Amino acid sequence: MDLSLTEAQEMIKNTAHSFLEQECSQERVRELDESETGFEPGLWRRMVEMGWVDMMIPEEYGGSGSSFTDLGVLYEEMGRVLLPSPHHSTAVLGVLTILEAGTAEQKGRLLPAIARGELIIAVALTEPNYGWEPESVQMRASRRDGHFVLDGIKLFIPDAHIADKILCVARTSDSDDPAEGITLFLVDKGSPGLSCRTLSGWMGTKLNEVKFESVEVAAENVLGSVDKGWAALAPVLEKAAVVLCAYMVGGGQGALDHSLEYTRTRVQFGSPIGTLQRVQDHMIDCVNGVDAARWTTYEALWKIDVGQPVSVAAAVAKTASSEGFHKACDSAHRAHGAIALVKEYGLYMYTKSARTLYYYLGDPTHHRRRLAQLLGM
Amino acid sequence: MDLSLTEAQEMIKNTAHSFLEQECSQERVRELDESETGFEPGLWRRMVEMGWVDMMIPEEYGGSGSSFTDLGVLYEEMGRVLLPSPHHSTAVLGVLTILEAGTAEQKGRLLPAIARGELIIAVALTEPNYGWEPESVQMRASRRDGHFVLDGIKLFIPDAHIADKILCVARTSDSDDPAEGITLFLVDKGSPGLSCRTLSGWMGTKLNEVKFESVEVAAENVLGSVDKGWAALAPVLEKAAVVLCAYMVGGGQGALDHSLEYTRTRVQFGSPIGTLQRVQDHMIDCVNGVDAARWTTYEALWKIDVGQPVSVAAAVAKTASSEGFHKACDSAHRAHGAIALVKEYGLYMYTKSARTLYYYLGDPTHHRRRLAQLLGM
Amino acid sequence: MDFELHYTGEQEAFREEVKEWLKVNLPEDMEPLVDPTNPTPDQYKWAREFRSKLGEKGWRAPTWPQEYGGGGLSMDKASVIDEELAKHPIPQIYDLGVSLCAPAIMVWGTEEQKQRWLQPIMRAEIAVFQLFSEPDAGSDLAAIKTRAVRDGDEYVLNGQKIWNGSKYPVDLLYTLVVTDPDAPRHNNMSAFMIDADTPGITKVPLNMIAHHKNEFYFDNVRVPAANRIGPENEGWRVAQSTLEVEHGGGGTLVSRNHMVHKLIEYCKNTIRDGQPLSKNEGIQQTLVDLYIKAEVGRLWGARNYWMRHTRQSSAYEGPQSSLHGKLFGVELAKTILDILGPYAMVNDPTWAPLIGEFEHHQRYSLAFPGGGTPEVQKVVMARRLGTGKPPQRAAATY
Amino acid sequence: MDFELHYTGEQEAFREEVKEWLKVNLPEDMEPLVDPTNPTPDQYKWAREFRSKLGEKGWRAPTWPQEYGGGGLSMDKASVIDEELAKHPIPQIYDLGVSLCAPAIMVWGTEEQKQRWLQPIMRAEIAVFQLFSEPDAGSDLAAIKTRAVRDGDEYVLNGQKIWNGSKYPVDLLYTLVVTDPDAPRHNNMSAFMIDADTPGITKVPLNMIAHHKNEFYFDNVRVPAANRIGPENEGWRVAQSTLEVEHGGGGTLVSRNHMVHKLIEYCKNTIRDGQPLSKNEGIQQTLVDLYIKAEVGRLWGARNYWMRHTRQSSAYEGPQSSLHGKLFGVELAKTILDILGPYAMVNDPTWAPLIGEFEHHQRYSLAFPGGGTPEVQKVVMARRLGTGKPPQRAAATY
Repeated sequence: MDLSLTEAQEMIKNTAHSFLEQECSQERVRELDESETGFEPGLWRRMVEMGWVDMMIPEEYGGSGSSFTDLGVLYEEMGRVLLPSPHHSTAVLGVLTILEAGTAEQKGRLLPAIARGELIIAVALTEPNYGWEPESVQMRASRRDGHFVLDGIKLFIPDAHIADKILCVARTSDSDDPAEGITLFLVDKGSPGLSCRTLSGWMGTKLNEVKFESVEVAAENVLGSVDKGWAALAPVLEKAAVVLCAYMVGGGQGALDHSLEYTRTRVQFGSPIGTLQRVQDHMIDCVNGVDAARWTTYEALWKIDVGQPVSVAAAVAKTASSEGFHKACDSAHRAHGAIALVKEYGLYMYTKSARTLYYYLGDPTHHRRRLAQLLGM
Repeated sequence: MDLSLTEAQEMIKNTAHSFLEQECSQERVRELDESETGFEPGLWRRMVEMGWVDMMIPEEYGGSGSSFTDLGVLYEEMGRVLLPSPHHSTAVLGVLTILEAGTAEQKGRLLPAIARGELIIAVALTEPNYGWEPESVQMRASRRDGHFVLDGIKLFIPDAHIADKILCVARTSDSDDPAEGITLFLVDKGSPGLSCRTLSGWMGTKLNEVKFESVEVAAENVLGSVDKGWAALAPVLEKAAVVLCAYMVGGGQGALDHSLEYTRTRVQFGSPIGTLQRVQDHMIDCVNGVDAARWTTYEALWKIDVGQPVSVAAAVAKTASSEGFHKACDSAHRAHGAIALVKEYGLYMYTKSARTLYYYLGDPTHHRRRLAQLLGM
Repeated sequence: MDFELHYTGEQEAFREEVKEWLKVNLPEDMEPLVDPTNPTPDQYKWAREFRSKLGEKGWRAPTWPQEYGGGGLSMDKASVIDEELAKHPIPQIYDLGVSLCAPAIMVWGTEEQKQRWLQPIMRAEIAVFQLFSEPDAGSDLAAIKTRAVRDGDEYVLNGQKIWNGSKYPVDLLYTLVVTDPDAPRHNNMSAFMIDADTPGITKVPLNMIAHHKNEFYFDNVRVPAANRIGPENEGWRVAQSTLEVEHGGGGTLVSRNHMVHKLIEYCKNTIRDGQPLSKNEGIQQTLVDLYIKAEVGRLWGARNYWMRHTRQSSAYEGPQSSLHGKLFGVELAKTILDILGPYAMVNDPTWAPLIGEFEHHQRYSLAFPGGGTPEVQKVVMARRLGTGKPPQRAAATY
Repeated sequence: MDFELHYTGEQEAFREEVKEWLKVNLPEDMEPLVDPTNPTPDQYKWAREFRSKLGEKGWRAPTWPQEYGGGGLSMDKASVIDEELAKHPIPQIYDLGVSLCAPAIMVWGTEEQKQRWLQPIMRAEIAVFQLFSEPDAGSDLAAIKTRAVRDGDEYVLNGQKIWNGSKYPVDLLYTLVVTDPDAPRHNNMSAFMIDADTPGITKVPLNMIAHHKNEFYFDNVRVPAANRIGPENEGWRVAQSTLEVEHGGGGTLVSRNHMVHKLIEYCKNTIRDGQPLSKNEGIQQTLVDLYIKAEVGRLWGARNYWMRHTRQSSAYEGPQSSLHGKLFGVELAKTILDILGPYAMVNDPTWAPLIGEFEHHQRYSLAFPGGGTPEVQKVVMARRLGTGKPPQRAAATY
């Protein structure tokens, strides 16, 4: 038993921390949030150079083949400053799916491109009937003349607006088992009939509507076996969710750090407000939310790394992280008062990120339902 | 609009208050709780003399025909000191059922006896498959030679151990509609084959197991029409629940009064503990619980009195009262610390009463389910 | 007890009059608004005119004396007006004149001041902002530092206020300032009504997530002594007459929680997994729980309304209502997020449920609008309950 | 990171040794207990003998030095013992010797004191109660008044303690008393180990709802100065070494929340409305929520265990665990009531689920057992987090 980070992980953490302190100030994150795409190619390039984008890619394909805990350590730092990037879509969801389902040719072609920062992937799974169960995948892909034709709408898709390719999850045949008959397509963003529109709202990440109107996809762009896509995707979703949790741990920690500082410096009634029990209780709720997320997440990361079954731990971690990050931000607001509503103060960025990631890759109700199954209820 | 009590109600309140202060001290209530039956005939006699037992009985049958709000005012005072008595079973559930379902002969025979304090009734509805829906009534009563034979177990029945008659709800025929085929029987406690055993546990009221082993009941002791008992009972349960809520309002107020006094007199860190924000917050939770119960209850009582539909208001009131009384007691414990666990201090009597009445006549889940139906969900 | 207002034939006739008047003065196709307190410029323009008309009728303060611009009507007729107005999605103009400022003038103002300000306020000729908070005086309002120095018949003001008003123009600033810096807390400040166009006043808008607020800077602003409300250095008590109302002491009879009812309707009408959301046992229990809490809020509001209008002495009831509303707001936001997922966060014209009201509620609930943070309500409530000390009574208001 | 203890072949061989020993020393048909901390007289008698045998092996404090009665074993072997013991429903004797008293002696005691007390404590020759609280010093422990006046080589004690021990006998009283009434708070008290049969001590049982506690009265009780732990007037710091452990700082690896797992099993196996309770969507979500909270509690306990055993400097982690456990206890009690209704409250042999454990939990959870109220945990936690002030570190312990 050893709950400390390795030396290498401490280095990842420290390097990420100083880099992000310098390159990813709160003002910059807010500027990006208010920009049209929320994406800065220069920053992405720097992330590639730091070796952050190829961590999940095995060495044979030009990556560093890092462990999930390594990646989690980085994600916590990214979350702390709310670094906006297509990293999770591309370098986690994208890479893991290609590794799980891709042919040798596909891996050899796609992974090095990702590692070099030349290929951004967005994963399009959810639809207007929002959900992360296979039942929710209803969009059709039909065979025609040796290729597939995709028709339908994918909704609330992060990074689709800046992606080069869309990894689209669609239904190719019907079956009593909703997990059967799903196929994964890697679709060029420029394909005729494919359009993308960024949605407006209060979101921590740009989310898009992606429309497929008779979009033709060549058979060679199927990832994995036709109709067997869910079996490849399910373990990827599980692991990617745990990585996302590490970002949420960092986000919660960011909100906590902000707030603790405020409770020490804000003076009312002649004392720092942190001496008031009600304010203290908000900070206690805040740290409890963060620590519930933190320890369930790191245990799940460790389970992935040592090859233990992770389904239960992943569902626990995503629930605890969704609830914990949300609670951390709501408690932070309670400790602050009106200043937390001022955009320049920056706290609201955490708040809307917590709300957006709350449901991304499955909300607590979804994961609790899954846990009930896994626990034999 | 007038949310004040009438002069007559103020008098009921004040009279009850002084009577109970004198006759129903905390020590006496605790003694009764620790006695075998929890019942004191002398106290019951005094309640009869005060005119408390005949309030729901119309004047023609020897009662005072008071309003539900009048009764609620009394019940709040009874709850404040946790007066133990078979009043609710007999003078509310019993009387209202007889009024709703009884023949003129039955009314003429039973109601005056109740008014004179000579007849105690216990209502036996719930069974091992505990619940307050008609589905939960599974015990059988079969016809044989012009009478009925009852077989089965009624469980968690208050006052059965001191009752003269058991108002037993049993199934006489099957139907797709679970509310059909239920019949009400008024069974002499001394009937051969009927046995009663008081259960052990942490309860605010003595609850009993009542066993029916081939208990014969004459047809004349059926209350209302055979198979149509639920239609008569359902509105009674609704109204009786609201009256019970008034007792719970009083109970919550009792716990609140206890605690507020403690926050003013208990000194720690050089000040009364009520100056600490955490203790204040427990008191705020406490009063919010009581006031949620109070105002939903009094509105429901008023609706009964003016003849408005009361189903929604009754379900709201019972939910708010179950939750409110429970919250009031838990908050009271939080404000106190270890002293609240000492029996002589007396607070625990409220705590266990809150837990017992929490589910009696339907717990919050039951009433929320019913509300969902009523609200067309 | 009687939980209903009963209307006589005469009052029902009056209701017809109100209805008729509204028919004439409201456009037929009023669009529902995401946030009635944040009108568009067009809506603002329309609303200004509409409320002037309402003011001319005396219907903005129906029970107030006519001589001060009120309607001189009974409480029952006032309710009729409230009920009828509540049926329409009328854009509101941020103006605390009638609700918060007038009661303080009524209790503390001289007859001359009542004559001067109450009419224009009631008639909606002017809009009033409240300038109490400062950057270093939020929950701790008594810590304000903005200074007023007497100079002949005038006071000279310097300092800064924050969290005030809206993005639309203002005429009168109901302002709390220090008049005796050497006096103890609570005995050192005075309340003023200040013309918003007095030289030296600068209004700077803040950039906020859910609503529009401003900072106000005072740079040697000269205010006539006749504009002081109440005695010098009694400003704290004047402010209490306002805060009492702001902390929920006013009560209301028309407080259906719209968001809860809209959520329930949405869940009844939205199919997920082959059935309406409201059929899911977990969601159903949650929705009913919200319904019950909304009922509790309604009843407490009615209680406060009744207590205020029958001049009952109140204690903790105002802040209790206010606290309930604020905490219920964030609880509701969380529930909406749980049930709707990403749909709770979009105001996209194609995909937003309702007209983006759920998304707006996510942000707006965090503002705990009206009368300070939940924590401030708790402070007042505990004081009134008498935890640790004998209970305090509520401040006088009108 | 590594969340598991790994056992070498030698350690697994040791596990077999422990199993074998338990097989010999435990009866075959151990009955589960409603409350392992409250044994019947027969169970008490058996448990006294059993723990003596355990003590002889050095297994009550496996990692402590053998010279003080510990087992001199590694942390891993200690875990093996913990794990194997946790598999059996062993009645426990209330005795704070090993858990709370020994760490203070280890940090603050003289070598002579260690020799004198640690062996008997570890070997279970004596039972220790902690006598800290007084009627007027609960959460505010620094307000104790029990007085010790030096008289030659002795101190003379007068005063009253409360909330101590159990209904079974005690040998040694770990007691906090005022030695300098004129000194400031926190610098005025000393800690003593007092023989329980010293003349002048009266033990009076309290009548409580869920567990057994006593009052202790001291009437001119003469205690040798050699029984003082730590310097005179340093008792507050001595007590902190104990309270740190009591507030959850010890951590644990075997903290499955039994009640949660029993509730889940009960709901899987109990049919209501034609299906297992656990199939109801609302109940299912609630049960899983409890499961997750239990997992969080387990992980925090493991974290604290690891921190303590690797001598990491800890901050708020101890009280965080403790607070979680206490609040989770009452939340669980409410959930049990919601799901089981009256079955949550009976211990009737015919009708009680399990063996009355749910009923017991309803009462016992209100006692917030171990280390004071949730509010006390919050006070410590906030201090350690550094809200308002720079964070404090945890006290030294062993």
